[in-house]
Amino acid sequence: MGRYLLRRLGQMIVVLLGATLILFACLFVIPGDPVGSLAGSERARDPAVVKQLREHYGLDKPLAVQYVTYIGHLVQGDMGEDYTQRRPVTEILGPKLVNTSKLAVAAIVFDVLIGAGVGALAALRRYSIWDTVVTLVTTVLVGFPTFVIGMLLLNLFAVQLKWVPVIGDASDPVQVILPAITLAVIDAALVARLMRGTMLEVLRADYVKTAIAKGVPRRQVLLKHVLRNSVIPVVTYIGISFGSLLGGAIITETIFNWDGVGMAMSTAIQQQNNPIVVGVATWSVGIFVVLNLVVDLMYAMLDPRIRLS
Amino acid sequence: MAEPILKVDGLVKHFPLTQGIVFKRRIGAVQAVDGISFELHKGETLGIVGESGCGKSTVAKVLMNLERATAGQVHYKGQDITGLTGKALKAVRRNIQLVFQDPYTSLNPRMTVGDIVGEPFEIHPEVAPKGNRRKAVQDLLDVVGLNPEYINRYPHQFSGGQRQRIGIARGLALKPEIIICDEPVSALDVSVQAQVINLLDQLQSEFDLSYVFIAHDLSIVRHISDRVGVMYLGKMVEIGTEEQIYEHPTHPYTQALLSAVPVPDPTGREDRHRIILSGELPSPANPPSGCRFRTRCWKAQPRCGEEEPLLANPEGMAGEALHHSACHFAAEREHV
Amino acid sequence: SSGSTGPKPGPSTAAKDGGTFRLGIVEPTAIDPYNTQESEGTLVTQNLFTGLTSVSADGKISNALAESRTPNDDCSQWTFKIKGGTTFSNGEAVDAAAFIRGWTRAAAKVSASDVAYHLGEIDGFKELNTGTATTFRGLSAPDATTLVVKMAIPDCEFDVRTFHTVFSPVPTVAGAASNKAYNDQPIGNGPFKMDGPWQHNSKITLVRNDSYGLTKAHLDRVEISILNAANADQLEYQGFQAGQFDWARMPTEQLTAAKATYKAKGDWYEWDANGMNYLLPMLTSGPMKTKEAREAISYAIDRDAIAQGVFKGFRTSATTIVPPAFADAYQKGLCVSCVKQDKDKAKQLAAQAGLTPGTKLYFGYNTGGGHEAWVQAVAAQLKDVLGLDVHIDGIPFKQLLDKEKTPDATGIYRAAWGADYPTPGNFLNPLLATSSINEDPATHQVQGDNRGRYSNPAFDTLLHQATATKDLAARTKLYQQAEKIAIGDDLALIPLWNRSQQRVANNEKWANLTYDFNENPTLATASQK
Amino acid sequence: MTDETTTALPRRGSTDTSGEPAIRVVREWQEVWHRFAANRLALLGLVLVVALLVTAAFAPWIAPYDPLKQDLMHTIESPTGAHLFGTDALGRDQLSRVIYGTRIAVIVGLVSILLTLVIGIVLGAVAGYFGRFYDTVVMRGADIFFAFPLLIGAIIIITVTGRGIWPVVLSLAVFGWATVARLLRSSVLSAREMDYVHAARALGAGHLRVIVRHILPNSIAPVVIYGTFNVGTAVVAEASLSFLGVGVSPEVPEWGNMLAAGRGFIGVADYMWMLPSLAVVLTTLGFIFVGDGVRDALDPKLR
Amino acid sequence: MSKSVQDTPVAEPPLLQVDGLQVEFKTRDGIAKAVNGVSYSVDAGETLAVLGESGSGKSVTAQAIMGILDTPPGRITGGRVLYRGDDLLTMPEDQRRSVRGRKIAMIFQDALSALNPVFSVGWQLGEVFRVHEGMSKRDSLAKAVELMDRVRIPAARQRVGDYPHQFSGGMRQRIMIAMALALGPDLIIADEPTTALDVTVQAQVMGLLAELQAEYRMGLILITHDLGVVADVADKIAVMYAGRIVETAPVHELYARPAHPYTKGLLRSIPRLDQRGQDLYAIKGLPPSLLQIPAGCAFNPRCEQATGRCRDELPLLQEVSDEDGNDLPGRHSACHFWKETHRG
Ligand SMILES: Nc1ncnc2c1ncn2[C@@H]1O[C@H](COP(=O)(O)OP(=O)(O)OP(=O)(O)O)[C@@H](O)[C@H]1O
Ligand SMILES: Nc1ncnc2c1ncn2[C@@H]1O[C@H](COP(=O)(O)OP(=O)(O)OP(=O)(O)O)[C@@H](O)[C@H]1O
Ligand SMILES: [Mg+2]
Ligand SMILES: [Mg+2]
Repeated sequence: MGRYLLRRLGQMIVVLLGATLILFACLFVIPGDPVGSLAGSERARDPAVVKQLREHYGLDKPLAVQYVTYIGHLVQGDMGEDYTQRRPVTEILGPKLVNTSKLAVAAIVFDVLIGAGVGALAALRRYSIWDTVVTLVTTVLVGFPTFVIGMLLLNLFAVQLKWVPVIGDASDPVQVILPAITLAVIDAALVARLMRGTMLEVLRADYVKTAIAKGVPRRQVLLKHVLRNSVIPVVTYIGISFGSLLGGAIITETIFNWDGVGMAMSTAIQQQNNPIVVGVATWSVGIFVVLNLVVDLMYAMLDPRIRLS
Repeated sequence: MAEPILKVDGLVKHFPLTQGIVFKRRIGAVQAVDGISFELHKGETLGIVGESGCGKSTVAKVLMNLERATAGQVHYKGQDITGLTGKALKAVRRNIQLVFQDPYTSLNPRMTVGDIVGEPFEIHPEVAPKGNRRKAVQDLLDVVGLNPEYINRYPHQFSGGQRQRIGIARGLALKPEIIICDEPVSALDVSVQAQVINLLDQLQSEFDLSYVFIAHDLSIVRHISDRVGVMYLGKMVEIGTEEQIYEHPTHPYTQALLSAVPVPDPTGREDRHRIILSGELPSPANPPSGCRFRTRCWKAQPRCGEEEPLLANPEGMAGEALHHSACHFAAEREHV
Repeated sequence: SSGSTGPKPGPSTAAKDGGTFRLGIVEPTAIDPYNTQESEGTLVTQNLFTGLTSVSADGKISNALAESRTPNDDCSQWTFKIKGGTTFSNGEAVDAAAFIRGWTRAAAKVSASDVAYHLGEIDGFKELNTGTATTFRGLSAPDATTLVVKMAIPDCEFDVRTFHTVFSPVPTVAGAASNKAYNDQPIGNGPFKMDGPWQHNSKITLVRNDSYGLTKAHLDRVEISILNAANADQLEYQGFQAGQFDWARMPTEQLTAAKATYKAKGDWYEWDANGMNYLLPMLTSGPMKTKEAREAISYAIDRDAIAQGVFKGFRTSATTIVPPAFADAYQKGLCVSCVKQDKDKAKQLAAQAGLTPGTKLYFGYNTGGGHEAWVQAVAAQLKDVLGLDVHIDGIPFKQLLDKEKTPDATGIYRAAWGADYPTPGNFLNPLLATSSINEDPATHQVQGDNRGRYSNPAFDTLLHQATATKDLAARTKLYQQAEKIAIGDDLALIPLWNRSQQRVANNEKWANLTYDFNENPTLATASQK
Repeated sequence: MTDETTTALPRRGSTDTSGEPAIRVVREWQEVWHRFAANRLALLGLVLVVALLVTAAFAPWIAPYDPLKQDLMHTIESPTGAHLFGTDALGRDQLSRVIYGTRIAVIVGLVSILLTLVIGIVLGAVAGYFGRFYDTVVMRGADIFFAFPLLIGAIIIITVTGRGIWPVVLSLAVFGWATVARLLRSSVLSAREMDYVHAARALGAGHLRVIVRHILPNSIAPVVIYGTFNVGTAVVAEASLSFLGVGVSPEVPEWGNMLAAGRGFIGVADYMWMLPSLAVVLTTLGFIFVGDGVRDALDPKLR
Repeated sequence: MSKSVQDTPVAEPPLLQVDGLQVEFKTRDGIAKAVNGVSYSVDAGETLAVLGESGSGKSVTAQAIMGILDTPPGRITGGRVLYRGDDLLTMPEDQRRSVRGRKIAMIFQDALSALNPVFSVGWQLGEVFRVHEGMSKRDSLAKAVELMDRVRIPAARQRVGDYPHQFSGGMRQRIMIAMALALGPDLIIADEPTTALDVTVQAQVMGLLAELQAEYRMGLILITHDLGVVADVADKIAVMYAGRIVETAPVHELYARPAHPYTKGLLRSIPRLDQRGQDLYAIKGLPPSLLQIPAGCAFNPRCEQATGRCRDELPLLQEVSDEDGNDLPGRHSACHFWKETHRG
């Protein structure tokens, strides 16, 4: 097992290198000089300043050298300095990462609780009014883009009802609710449908009959026998939905003024603030790979038939 | 005697035994099959009987190359097939077929019976030309006693016995030279069972097929087999002709087995002489030293724990009944 | 709706001290004067620092810390008398040395300041900026309250520049511009001081500087929330509606509704600010090479229809490059083709210019600025009237600028300019002077702000004359003549609309509150009701 | 006696091709259609999808106005008889734009999902079935793509390629396949251990056959759900790209564009975003119902 | 160990009585009538063996009794299932649940799919105790080991944490048996409990069942194809064909003198150890399609004695009497010509 973990960690490094390399290559292809003009202003930068910044950031060197330098620094925990505020990337991204994690964790909790719960309900009451309602609501929700949902929620709860402030404070746990719901809605809807689908299959399995025949109460049959077997695809999905979470976070964070990495990433791309782009990507690959390692371990825990090797 | 069509040599299959949920540690191996050798000749049926869990299905799977052997070889017509892959393996599989033990999981739930039974023809199109396939499938269903009208049904719409027959039909489709039947009739009622057995017999005499016939039902095994092998805990403990095994068993386990056969006649059931085996059932992960049967054997001596009896002709026996038996104290029992 | 509405600052009613003023801005690049650049940063820096001069919302310059500002005859040297006895909030004296310190710090090479070029006319800037010197040769302080500035390029309106925050004095604790601790919590001499360091992307809090040397502020605190740039206006307005902010911009879509709600309450501000929106034609290659072509484009655009239909009356058509807010220099109707759409004239000029129907015209604009609607309207009009094959291309700002700079750029680009300080020269010079092309000899990329590569010696000469003219009226005249050449005759830039601004403010709570030259609320004068 | 028990054996090399077999063989697709058609919701979904396709094909004949025709005198007008869905900020007819929007929706929704599914299914099946090395390579590759959230990846791609429909489709596929692959892989992992898979292999079936006939049908359900569900989300993702300013060019009549343009009007002119949302919702609903129907129809146990 | 039917006091209702049970399945091709009025009963301590063609409805009947039919597509369209006189089919779910597992337990035909793949066998065995006796996890696990020992699973203590897929078919079956035995129920329905077992283990298991039966006066419904086992352990036998009971009889009598042609055919098909060389006897023809059960006697197309009457008239289960006209207790046959069959 230790060997398995070690191998996965080794692979994680490869993935990290791969992702950052791809990113570097992409950024290289984007036309324009990243420090050539001021961010967000019509004014040109003084050529002397540009030259100085290019040297400072090593942009005068070939891409390969830049990449190797970056990796070299990365190993030491240094992700470079950003182009606009000229502050260390780790310092800029650190608090944002914390904020986004809060959002993501809350969203995943919603995904699981609401998504799986509602999906299970639909499966148990197949073809009932519940099932129809769930199907309708989940599809309708998916039809609405995140930003519409977010803005409606914000409009209702912050502007109209004034239950929460418009400009939130990421350290207040109550204020994570709205953005988290916004972020979770689509995934929760998908989880609900996934759950419904697998659960319908599991419900017909013979071992469910065995449990009933044993006299296990219905609730327990569902909670133990059915759930455990239905939850495997859901776990998979939660693991992979991390990507869409981060993507959705861009929009959610924009709407709720949540100071997280999604927002930072999208602005950074627009501003060609490459150190931030690469920084976020590196973090997100890292987190993702770890997360999926956890998911794979959970698989093995949930389904003993799956052998990790 | 001619060259055997199938020759199994020192076959070993160990499954790693792991512990723990997340961090699985290998704590040993299930010695499912531990050094088995036998031969199968053309037109012959070799019955294999033995305790449940003794490795019969594993032998079948290894023979089919569905599980890789840990050690040992399987020669088909002189060719070692244990390491084959790709085309060569496909060619061999065309001639060796397996009827699975479990009729529930061995049928694809999303294929109709017609598709399941017809699949062999699709894989080996040379066996039945395209236009003939449907008919061939119907004939096969008919042969195994299934209503050909069921061709469009799905496996879950059948009873266990009916499913087992679907599996047999699939195994027969290619009319292979060797069919390995892993308990093909265990779920059938006797009448259907009789049909299937008759069918197997008939196919054999017609096409000179060879069978490896794994079953628990000793009467059926006797009926169909030319030779019978008795397995115990991953080992072959006795092998001989049907006559030799049933009439002159020399291994205590075989004797116990035969004594336990239920007789389909309720008269006098209260006073049957059964050898009831006592003692702890050993685990294949940690088999007893020496003779594996010694923990439950009434003849066991200290020697049995020290020296593993080899499968050979017992000393001091001769004549018609002489056959291989892996017991230090092999002897016929008076009672049977 | 040109001109401006909203409560005027007026003679202050007995102002009450106290209160916390709250508003939202986007994350500034810097709040330390050495690199403060955009309106948001300026809001903070200007309340933390007080320089030599100040400028009113309508562009009138007046003394702040300066008691007098005097050029010599050829404007090659300026002498500023500084008000004595004022201090930084840490007690350090604000003297001439403090100014020299601040200017030197900004101009030094290590700072790599984006705004240091404002100091570029001062003697010794080059050396300092390229690192060959460590002191600012052109600056001297004969005594504590006198600052003498020797110019490398004589400039008779240099004093106007000193309004820019880069000309702020700094205390000794500031150190070099790499002093990050100071950068995040500058110690200044303004009406407010920092309450704790800048919480990036989250918050900046100011408190009243009770040791302020000029008229003290009334507000106790100013809480500035930092908002996401992508939808800051939306957030500001929602925050305002929810009572969380006292001052806000709003998204264009909501203007009509907002005006209807807040104008009656007296909470509505609307004015034409010191900026201009225009189309930047690429003059050296492509379809926009000829003046006729540019005029054809200009005639083809129905500015009024767009102002009404798309902007719902919240923009006014422009006919100049120097905005109407510069009342003295403003020459309404200068761009004849801008006044009214004239399809026939447009077609005729297009024919002359060889701008035949089907000609491809690239039209670049930046995303994220809400420009999609009017850009499409303009494109549609160009298609309708001239039959041009307009390719509108929305790309990130940075890419847009980079595209404009390349030697093979053609077509038209959406552009805008805002004033740093109130002089027409602040428009004409950077945007149109030949020296502002500043082509990189290696890559032939434009390095200045004249990305259309307009170059007209007559125009350049007039600008030179203007900066060398001490008399304001005469100077203004020269600027007007220059603008007449560049816009009236050559149409080097195609004016679209004036920079109109709208704000809402909570005037139920605040008095003496209005907007300043940089479009920010006047925090220094505002007081509780 | 015993003769009666035996039936004619299929003879090897039998050449009897005469006559129709007595029993009709129901083709698999007929089967599936039969079951599909019995599902009312699925039919409703099909109607929606067909309506979408028809609208897309015949948009010029259905739309009352030119979707690009601006009328600056009548901008942001609420729905009226003349403009059933009102007009947008440039006075264009919203209804016509929604109708023309079906075209892009079909391309973005269907093509991107098809691409996603093709790439994802192939790689997922390979990873799950062959395991070991292939699994590692595919899954780590997937990880690389996962690591870029769709929107961010799309922004990067589009920044490189320029805006347009195909870059959007491409990015949706490039950053979507990994999800499908992983989803499929996990169900393949359990399906490949089933006895019927062993049985097929024992028959000599090649890997392709085992995967296509035995493993995929039994493991594809989650992918089908995901796929149909994501036709809608693809359209919505397009809208998000427009929101972030990297979608298709704003004059293109496209739902995402309309949503992005309409979002500022929340609370002011709600029809601006509600109508395109409705279009997205109906499309999503259509595909989901069809997907569910197909899934159920493919599963013989659920009728 | 065996008890004759007469021993049961008449006043007490039978342990389990199935009365005219009808089950049908909706299929695409129509309604499949899997069970068409099955009636049988078991008393405490008694073993009823249910024989019959594969697909004749034995398992479906059992599932209907346990209340674990797939509904839909299955549907119970008639009949009663009386447990000690109470109808299980109309009983409230809660009450019925307390009967399941505790009073009536079932051993499933297919052990692999009947065991939950994601829980260890120990957990699944222990669940019975946790659910019905409120036992702690630890205690229930100890009980599980005990049970596994009892059904002779080697190294039970080590394997209690293993998962179903790690066991051989026979071992799984024994685990199912252990699960059913767990609480010492009044009645066990064993659906082919020993098909996967070798004869020695089978003998042990059947011995175990018999032991428990004697100890707790447990009723047993044994569904099996193994006429040997039936001969060994059954008290009485019900033979099913096409969803109906075609014959019932005490064990000795059935083997000696079957009263239905199907039973007769079945008995003739039994291979015997002493029989070699010739083909086995098999009933000709195919089992009927449940969608179209032949009119009259369902067995008539395959029956050697069938006459026109058999095609027209459905034979009802009737009492069988001997040559002297004495009713044979517990003997019934659903053949118009039972007399000929029985006596001929
Ligand atoms: N995949 C596996 N992993 C671990 N152990 C296994 C595996 N498959 C089989 N075994 C073990 O190998 C031994 C032999 O199993 P096998 O299925 O061959 O028995 P069998 O003789 O066919 O028994 P039965 O008659 O019950 O079918 C058993 O102890 C079983 O637990
Ligand atoms: N879900 C279903 N849909 C349609 N028909 C079904 C279904 N389940 C069972 N049947 C049919 O009901 C009949 C009775 O099945 P059952 O499982 O009771 O047979 P059985 O007597 O137990 O046979 P075996 O001895 O082979 O197990 C069979 O013909 C089967 O095809
Ligand atoms: Mg087996
Ligand atoms: Mg059954």
